[in-house]
Amino acid sequence: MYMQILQILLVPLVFVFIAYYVGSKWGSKAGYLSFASLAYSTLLTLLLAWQGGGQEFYDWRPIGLFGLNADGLSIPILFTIALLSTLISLYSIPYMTHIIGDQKKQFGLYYALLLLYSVGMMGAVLATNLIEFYLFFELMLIPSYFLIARWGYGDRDRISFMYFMWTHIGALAFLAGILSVGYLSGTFDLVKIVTTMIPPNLRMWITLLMVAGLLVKMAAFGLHIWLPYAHAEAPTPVSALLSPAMIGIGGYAIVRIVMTILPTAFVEISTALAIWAVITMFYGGAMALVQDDVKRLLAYSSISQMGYILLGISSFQVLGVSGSMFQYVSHGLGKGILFMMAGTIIMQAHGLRSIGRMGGLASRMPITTTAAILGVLTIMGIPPTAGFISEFLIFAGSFNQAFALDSMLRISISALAVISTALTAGYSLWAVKRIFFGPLPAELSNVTEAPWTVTGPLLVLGITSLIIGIYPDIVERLLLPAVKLILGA
Amino acid sequence: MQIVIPPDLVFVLLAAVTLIAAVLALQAKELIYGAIALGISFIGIAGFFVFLDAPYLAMLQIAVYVGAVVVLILFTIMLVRREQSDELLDRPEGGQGAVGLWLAGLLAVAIAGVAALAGPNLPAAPPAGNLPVSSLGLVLAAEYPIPLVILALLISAALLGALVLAKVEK
Amino acid sequence: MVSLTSYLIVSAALLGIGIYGLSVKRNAIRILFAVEIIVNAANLNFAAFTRYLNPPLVSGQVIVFYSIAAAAMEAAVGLALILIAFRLNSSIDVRKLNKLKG
Amino acid sequence: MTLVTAFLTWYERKIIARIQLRIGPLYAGGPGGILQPIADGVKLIFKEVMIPYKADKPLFLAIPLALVVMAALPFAVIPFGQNWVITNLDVGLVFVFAMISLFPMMILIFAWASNSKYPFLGGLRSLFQQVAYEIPMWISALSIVMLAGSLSLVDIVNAQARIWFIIPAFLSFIVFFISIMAELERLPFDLPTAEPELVAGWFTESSGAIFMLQFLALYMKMYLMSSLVTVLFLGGWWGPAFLPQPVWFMIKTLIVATFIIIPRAVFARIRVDMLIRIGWTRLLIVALANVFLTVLLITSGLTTTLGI
Repeated sequence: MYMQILQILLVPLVFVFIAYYVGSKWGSKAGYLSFASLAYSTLLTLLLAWQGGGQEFYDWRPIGLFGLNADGLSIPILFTIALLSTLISLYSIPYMTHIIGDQKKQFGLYYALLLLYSVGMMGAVLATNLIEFYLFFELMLIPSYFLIARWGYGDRDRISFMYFMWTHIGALAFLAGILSVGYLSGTFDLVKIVTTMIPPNLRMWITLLMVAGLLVKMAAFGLHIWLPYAHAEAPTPVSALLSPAMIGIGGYAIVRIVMTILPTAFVEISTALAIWAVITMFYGGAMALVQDDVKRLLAYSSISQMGYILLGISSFQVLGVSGSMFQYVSHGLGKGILFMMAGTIIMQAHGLRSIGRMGGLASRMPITTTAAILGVLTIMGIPPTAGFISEFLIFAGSFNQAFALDSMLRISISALAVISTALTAGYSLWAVKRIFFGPLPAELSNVTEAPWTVTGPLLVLGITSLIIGIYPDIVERLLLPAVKLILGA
Repeated sequence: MQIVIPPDLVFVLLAAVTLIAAVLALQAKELIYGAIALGISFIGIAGFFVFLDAPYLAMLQIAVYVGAVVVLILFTIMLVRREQSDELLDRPEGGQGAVGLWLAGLLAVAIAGVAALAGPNLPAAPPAGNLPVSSLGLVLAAEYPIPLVILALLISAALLGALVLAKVEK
Repeated sequence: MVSLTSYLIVSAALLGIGIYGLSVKRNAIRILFAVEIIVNAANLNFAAFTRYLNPPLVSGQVIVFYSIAAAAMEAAVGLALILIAFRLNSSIDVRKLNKLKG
Repeated sequence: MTLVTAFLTWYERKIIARIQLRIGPLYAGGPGGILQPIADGVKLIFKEVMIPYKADKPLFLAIPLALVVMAALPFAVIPFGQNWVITNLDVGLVFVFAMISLFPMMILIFAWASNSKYPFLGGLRSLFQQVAYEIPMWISALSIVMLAGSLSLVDIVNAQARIWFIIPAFLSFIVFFISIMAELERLPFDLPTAEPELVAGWFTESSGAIFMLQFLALYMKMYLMSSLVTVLFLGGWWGPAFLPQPVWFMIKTLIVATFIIIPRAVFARIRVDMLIRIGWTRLLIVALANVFLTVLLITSGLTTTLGI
């Protein structure tokens, strides 16, 4: 197909303008347009996966080549983002009607930003050029800032500004790393950069700059301050893209960029990263346990899940790294379900967010409950959902590396990481119990099940998680060769 | 005249019996009928084992599941029979019924879907040749002796545990 | 001939029935039924796979053998627990087994 | 099969009458009382079937039939002669045991279904007893399987062409015999149907055709057990060639049946606790010891000299 990979980005980009125009005229109908364009991208991604990937390069004179690389590593990530944004544009139709009301003009703006945001994320995943990557990285930051600032909850101006500043400073650190790499090696094309071009005494500094920038995006412990606020106060469809899709791109970029061009320096900091990962896991899990706001709970849970991804990456080993990328997929599916579930409750129960005041909702919204249970199982890593495979791979990789290095420290880190899954199970199961079971409070007695535009996406995500969990080979077949290539194993 | 029964028909019948009995086991109003249906479902599984060239497993299935597990269950049911509100007890609470149905349905559909997807890659017919019964014993003794011992210990432990649990304090 | 897929589908259906029972029923004995059904679904899968994919080896049958033995113990211990719960609580409704709750 | 059963009831009456010097059964009905079982059958078929109040009707009617089927099925794998077997199953012995293990369940369900106190108590006793004695039975049969190296009944009999297994596995024979006495609920182990305590045990409430079916099933089971003993210990169809193989088999089975019947006239019933204790603490241990003995026998090479 002609310019197949470019179409994945270009079609939604064209629809940005169409959706803006249509939305201003006919309001929420623009959601179906956005859905259609993103669904087209999703189908193209599936087609790519079927073909086993591909690459396209376009001339981009002063900087190098504008390449789009859909290999085994990027296709699963790309698919997750595409699927999530497709479903979320459908989900936004009732949800944004609930927020916006009947001011038709705003729908156009909302969908234009949403499409732009998705294009930014997908582009960042496909990028082959450092500058190209940075541009897409910024492209996903700016629309999301406006989305939060415009339609968020609570103290949205302050929170969106905080979100913008934190991630932007991270991005700047990353930019500094990129520019030094480009200056030292004379090119920004990933394939052309070789470690030897960079002087040994600078390698560590560049690695630290880049990893720090990406860790802000991933909200590792200490750099996570923005995340609970941003995720909790963003409009829920945006949270459902922020949390499962966007922050994980930090992890993806570590594998794609840092590990590819600076492997030796990365190995040196990997033990520190592993410790950091475990701290993040415990911190996120413990904080999630005590939250009462359902969206804040999910936000802290995301922090903890990013710890898993970081742990897998820091194992620097085929199983662990591919497990991390798998975890991106399964976390995307699971957390996507859970954020959409939270949004459904907020929508159907008129803004109710406190878990303490919920209960017994299973009798009112059975489909949402089913999807939520599947989501929770995915997050906890219980077979037969996708989460089991990814967490298993991460831990297997981590332990393998620990035994290969014969390092007591690493073994204990891995063991601690396994223990921290108990926290995950604790907060997620407890939350499900408090939200969906037990007695139904009187003020919730007239809550009803959400329309199909909400339940449909939930079920699609749940089934995808189940299918990948039962038949992980469809993802692993793509991931393993690509990860092996990067690690040179 | 010899009547040749197509294996597919037998399979479909067995599957129908097994599945319907399994549903009945959970849905029958009287717990005793549920236990009997469970026994029938187990016998259906034993039929599948015969089909799969595992006659020893089939017999074991009948002897252990039907002959022991179902008997134990019946026995327990009879001991706790004072509770007559069986139907009331089994009416699902709130929306649990719907959630359970959705969950189970999704799971089954997903697995069956994957099985059907992978269908072309899976063999349509079993490879020729029989699996002799003695091969089970050989594999058991030659390759898995330690699990066998552990299993024996586990059984003893479970037996003692059950005894201690069920003992009436005097 | 019957294909492996049909066995897998039967087993998936059994698993679904079991999961349904597990998530819906409140009677402890019924829950035990559901567990047994799920175990049987797994056994069926093992036996089918070992027959279709790996004919000279019967490792799958060995696993089913262990599983059946374990199921007997599980039933014995489970029923003993149910009995003791009934004796202490005079109910086998799992909802009412909350005496440990502070 | 029905004929065999009828014959067995007649045979039992005769033996017991001889032993206890009872006048009635010795002289009643036709030549030697041979018509008595037929008269019994006709009477029972035409009698009204009484279904107790609030009994579980479908189960009450279905279980007796199922009992007969369960008792009849194992005969498919019992070899009456070299080629006199319906199917030579690879796992014949396990099949027989599996079918036997279904009995307590059926009896318990029937006892429950008749919704009456005595049958229920009888059914529970039957359950205890049969489950307790099943285990020594399986384990004592294990040594036979070890000696023959097969689970197929035909192979087991073939392995006894030169020497009957009762000689190398005498301990096993004793355990097995006591166990099947208990399994069959014959005296002195007939607690589930003890008349002075439980009226008629678990078939108190059955009448007419139902009773007949149960009776049929029980006697078929007795015949089954006798033939099982013959197959496992007494060399099955083997015997001097002047009689055809099935006849030898019948003769041996009848002798075993005689020994199963005689205790009814001789012994008193034992207590429940004694029964359970014998099963779990004595027989089980003896059976296990016997397994080790057999292992010794095989590893010492004694069995090869005996020609097994």
